[in-house]
Amino acid sequence: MSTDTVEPVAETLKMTGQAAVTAALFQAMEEDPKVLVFGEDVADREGGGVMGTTRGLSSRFGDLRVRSTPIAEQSIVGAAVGAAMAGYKPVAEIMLMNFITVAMDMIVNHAAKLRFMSGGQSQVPLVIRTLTGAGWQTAGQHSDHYEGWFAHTAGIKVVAPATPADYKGLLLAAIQDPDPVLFIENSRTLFVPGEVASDQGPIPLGKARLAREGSHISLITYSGMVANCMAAAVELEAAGISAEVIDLRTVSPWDKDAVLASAEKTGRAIVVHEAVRHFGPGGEIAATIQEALFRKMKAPVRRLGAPYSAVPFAKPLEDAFLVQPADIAEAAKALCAYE
Amino acid sequence: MSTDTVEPVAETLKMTGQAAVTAALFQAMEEDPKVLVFGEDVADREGGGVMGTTRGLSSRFGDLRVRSTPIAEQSIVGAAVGAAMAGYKPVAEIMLMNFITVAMDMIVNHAAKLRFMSGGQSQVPLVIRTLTGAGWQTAGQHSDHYEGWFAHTAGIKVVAPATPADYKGLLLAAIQDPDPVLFIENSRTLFVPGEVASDQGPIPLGKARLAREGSHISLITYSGMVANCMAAAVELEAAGISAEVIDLRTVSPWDKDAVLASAEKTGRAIVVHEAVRHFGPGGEIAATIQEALFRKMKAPVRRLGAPYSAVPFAKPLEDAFLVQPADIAEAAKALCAYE
Amino acid sequence: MSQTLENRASPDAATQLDIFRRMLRIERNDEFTRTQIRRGRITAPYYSARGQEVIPATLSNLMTDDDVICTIYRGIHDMVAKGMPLRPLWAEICGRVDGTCKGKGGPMHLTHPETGVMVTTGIVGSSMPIANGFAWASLLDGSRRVTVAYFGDGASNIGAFHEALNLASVWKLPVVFVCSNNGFAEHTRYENATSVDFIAKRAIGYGMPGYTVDGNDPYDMYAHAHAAIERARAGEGPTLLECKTFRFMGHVFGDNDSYMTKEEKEAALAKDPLVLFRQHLLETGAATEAQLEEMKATIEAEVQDAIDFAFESGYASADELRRDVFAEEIPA
Amino acid sequence: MSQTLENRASPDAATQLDIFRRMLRIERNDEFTRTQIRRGRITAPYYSARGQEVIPATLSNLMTDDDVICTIYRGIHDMVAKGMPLRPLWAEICGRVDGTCKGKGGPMHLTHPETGVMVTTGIVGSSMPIANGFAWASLLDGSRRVTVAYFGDGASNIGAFHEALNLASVWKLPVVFVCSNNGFAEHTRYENATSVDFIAKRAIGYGMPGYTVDGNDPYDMYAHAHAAIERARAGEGPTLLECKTFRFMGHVFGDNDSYMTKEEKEAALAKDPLVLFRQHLLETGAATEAQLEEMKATIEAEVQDAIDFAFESGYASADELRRDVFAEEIPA
Ligand SMILES: Cc1ncc(C[n+]2csc(CCOP(=O)(O)OP(=O)(O)O)c2C)c(N)n1
Ligand SMILES: Cc1ncc(C[n+]2csc(CCOP(=O)(O)OP(=O)(O)O)c2C)c(N)n1
Ligand SMILES: [Mg+2]
Ligand SMILES: [Mg+2]
Repeated sequence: MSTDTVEPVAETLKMTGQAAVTAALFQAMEEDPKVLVFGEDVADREGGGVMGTTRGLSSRFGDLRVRSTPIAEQSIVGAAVGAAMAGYKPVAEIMLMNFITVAMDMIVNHAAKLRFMSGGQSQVPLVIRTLTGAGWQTAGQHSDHYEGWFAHTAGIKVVAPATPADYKGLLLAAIQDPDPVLFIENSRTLFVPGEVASDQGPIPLGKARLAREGSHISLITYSGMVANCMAAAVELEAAGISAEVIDLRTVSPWDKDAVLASAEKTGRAIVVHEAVRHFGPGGEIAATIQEALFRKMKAPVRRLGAPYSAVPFAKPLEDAFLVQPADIAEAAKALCAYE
Repeated sequence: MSTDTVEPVAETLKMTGQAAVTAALFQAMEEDPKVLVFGEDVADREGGGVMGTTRGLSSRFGDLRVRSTPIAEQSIVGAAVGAAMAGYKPVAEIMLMNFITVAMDMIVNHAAKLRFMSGGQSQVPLVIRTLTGAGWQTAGQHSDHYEGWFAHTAGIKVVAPATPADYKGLLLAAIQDPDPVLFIENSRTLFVPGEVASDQGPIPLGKARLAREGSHISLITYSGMVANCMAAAVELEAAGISAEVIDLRTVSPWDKDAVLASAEKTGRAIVVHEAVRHFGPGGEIAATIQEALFRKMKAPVRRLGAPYSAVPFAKPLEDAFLVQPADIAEAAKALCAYE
Repeated sequence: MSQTLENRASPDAATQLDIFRRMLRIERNDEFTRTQIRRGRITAPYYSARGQEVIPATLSNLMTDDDVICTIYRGIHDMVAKGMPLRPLWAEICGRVDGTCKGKGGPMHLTHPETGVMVTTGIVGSSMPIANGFAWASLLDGSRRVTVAYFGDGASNIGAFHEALNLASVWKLPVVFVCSNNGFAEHTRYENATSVDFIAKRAIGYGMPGYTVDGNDPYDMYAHAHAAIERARAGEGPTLLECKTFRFMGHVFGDNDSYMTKEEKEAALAKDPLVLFRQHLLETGAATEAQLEEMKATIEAEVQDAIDFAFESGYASADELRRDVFAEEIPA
Repeated sequence: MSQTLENRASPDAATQLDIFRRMLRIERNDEFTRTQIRRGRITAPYYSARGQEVIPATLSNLMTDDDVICTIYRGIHDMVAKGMPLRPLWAEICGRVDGTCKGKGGPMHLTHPETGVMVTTGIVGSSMPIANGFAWASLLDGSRRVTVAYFGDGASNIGAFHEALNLASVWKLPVVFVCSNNGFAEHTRYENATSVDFIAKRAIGYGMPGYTVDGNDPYDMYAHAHAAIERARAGEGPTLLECKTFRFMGHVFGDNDSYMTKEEKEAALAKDPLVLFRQHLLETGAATEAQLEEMKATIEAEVQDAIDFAFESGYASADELRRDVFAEEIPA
């Protein structure tokens, strides 16, 4: 686990996660002519993406390397698989994570398996960028966190950054990676500004970030929930509880060493994610901690995630759906008071 | 948790899981004119299914209630969603679980969510029957156990029987259920004969089955791995270890009461499934046990599942991919010797 | 273009007035919605269908409450045309407990079975496979219920379109596939995403009738909608209607239109179907100015009442997250 | 039918002989495979393509090793035609470590980049979207490489077909979509699943040329394959070829054929393309009986050698489950 990468060395720039993604795409396309960017509306003719994240790329790198597509996610990922096997490094955008449901065959049966099924003859170094997260009142079909499905799928890595520096560094690493990577942008963090080193390079996949050091309890999290854990940590500090926050950055493969070291140090752990708790990715992490640190933990490992429901529309319901800092603080206090 | 339902009361018939599924479909269609059966090749004109599981239904109940479809899984599940909302009880067949990847949108964004998103105005009482499991050398795209994805999806139940009686009883219950149910048939158990009561009726969803009573360790499992756990239990008995085998029957919602009672009794637990271990459904169960029975367990909760890879083709590799009775026995012995 | 309709039904004066009233309700409702958004009283994304009123207004005139529609995120005009009462509609848009869906679905997922609004989906293309299921149910019921699946030009490029049209044709389902071809999918121009000059031509590949219709002309729409619905009711199978139209407000509220030319937008606005049809009604004497003004006032009052109702309604409690997931409530 | 080809290229004698040799290799290999299965030496499901030899034999004559194919579970004939060496092919079918894929993929997932066999998929329809990616890469490379996507008639009803053909047309990709229409999808007869009389008609909906071809006639196949491949090489875009044929052995080894009539099967068998083309070569003097017998003996020896090689090869160790998941080995 590295410590927070945004040390105020040399020059830093203030930018949003979105700007960091754009910067990473520019840099990757500049450095490697094999990098391609495509998806719905991504070219400048179409405004450089509905959110503008890919703005400028097609003007700079041409219409053949940066292409808008029809609305056809299966065809988008399929073309990425073929181009990747032919030696390119496609970065395909699936506008929102829920739309990935129409492209699952291409991701799961093909992108993730072709290296293995071909006995190593094929490689599929593609990146799928997608956006998700509750908070914008886009309701049941535009906000789901399905990273757990892909973490459970052998052959594809799952990356979910929380800070602008990580958006840039992890995307650069994902593009360089020789294997398929799902890169998840979160709606509540993507537009939050933060410091990014002007020369921010790739940040290794599979390494967690120590977002905050603490001694009483470990909050293990990623993506949009890093902010909620950090807020909870502030609240806990006021109550005399020192919370450590581990930002996994990569959901799969996850940084077991960092998590276990932190949990062993504090003796208490909560895994926090936005995804539904029931059979969610937190299960793997909690189950691993208890197994590795049996009798070393001072309290059971807790998991916080969304309730077992679709994402609701009404703002108060959406707020209740999301794990809030107060929920985390409450759970942490209960664990610290355990027995 | 009920005890094993196949008590040798009254009359019992010897039949395979497949015959039990056929019998359940006949019975359900006979009892309720709203029940429909459809999918690729299911009608008698097409031989009543590639495996013959639906043979006879269209001749008996007519071509409008029992229909073969084009190869178009999205359209199959879509039609099931619409018909279910219009008051029918469609039982759609997706030939193999890997093909579900092309119908994920219909299942996840629609079938599972429409009741919720409509505020309870809609209901979607459909059943999706599908078959999967390694062992037939059908390799990477025909054998995956993805039940974990659906267990993690709010709004759909996941049923995975292991015995002929359960194939019949759980399918009858799934068809009667007012909500969507994914019904998973396993390639290694479907053709194994067993006793089924001649009047076998519905078996409640969400209730586990005590497949074998034991006192030293709990093996918590479902679907094809029940047989492997039973075989391990025999091996363990010879080593003086009394293993209890809990067949979950329903993966989601799972029978937490039964599992916790068993784990508390034995103080040791292994969760065993065919699905890949990494971020697999076992995480939820193991994490829950450690949380609920913290300091009551005599050893950490273990999870056994497939390694992090696609299903391989070659027989020796396929065997190594599957959790074998010897693997279970070995893990159980290690837990019983823990500390 | 692909096919030309032989027997063209024509709307009589009363029908014309009914179609216009539906159009006006859509347009007034849309205007009031955008005002509420501008005032910050609604925060969810809004996909205006301003300019596309004729399509659902005409189709809905030919449907009863029993007939079913499956529509999309840009679908409030379809619901208003179909007769969904405005109070629960507005309450839902505002996320309130008195909304059709208790505020759980919101504007992208309105449902109102009483008026046949069965599915509103936010996933491009997904209205069509589900519509087939309702249509199959009609065959099973022996009813003459017709199902309309609404979708956009962009949706005609996704797999669900293909699978649904093929199945509907093979099974001769009573469904009408209504493509509102507004020339754009989000920011992508029709021809940059679609490989055929007329979407209606794709019907050839499914052995079903397909027509390219002027979706802004109530006469052309009426003739084709009538033929398609009658065909479905008669058990003769599905039809694909490609209805050419234009989105006046772009993709989503706040759209900056950078991807289209000023000229094409102005040309479209100059042919506002609402203005043209109003003029036509007055010119042909089908309605008087006073009558139409009164109609407008009545509709505005109805919309305002719905808004007031919505904002007076409260929010559902968090317990609702445990309800309607399954028929049985999830334990706390 | 939809379209008629204008300029029909015709195979010369040498080309005819090359096509026949490819057909014979497919046929002999298939026969030997079925024998091995009958003897219990191969246990995996086998999807024979007996009867469909002409299609890949002709196309492969027109392709180089650089050209790419994406094929399906019923695809061994496509690989043999393309020139995949038989030793690693057989070793893979037998799951051995010397197989193209070390036994990890098996007969449904053979890959052999040296001969351009890039993807073999077991998922109906999925060869097509991936083929587009290879074709896009050709445009990016500035190469003249052509990609052929093989699929069946049943696959023409799934969403992937639609999305892939639309994208290929919009992007003018150098790809040939080759539909082997053998009249059945598993046990389902063409017309019970497909809403159009000729799949080639669907090309109209994608603004691309589409031809219905006699897939058992090397002349008709050659003319159309030539046109489609030349069109792709010239950067003019994709073509859809619907090649009418018949599966002599049913869907999968052991198929009981209950879903077809004895007459139709016998009629098809009576027109075995291998027999007919052999006769034609002899009648036209393109080859002599002795020449063809020698060809057969050579091929049989080659197949037998491959079988012997395969069964002498060992199995990969279980460690292979940790390799090729990612570029980097998964730690034990
Ligand atoms: C499967 C899927 N992909 C992408 C989107 C994002 N999206 C929402 S609307 C839209 C454009 C649809 O265009 P069209 O079908 O023409 O309908 P219109 O919005 O013009 O009415 C897109 C791409 C989505 N909702 N679903
Ligand atoms: C998505 C998907 N659905 C179902 C299947 C099962 N299946 C395998 S082959 C086949 C029939 C395909 O028919 P066709 O495309 O005509 O090819 P053929 O087998 O006749 O060569 C089916 C339904 C599958 N492999 N993938
Ligand atoms: Mg549009
Ligand atoms: Mg076929």
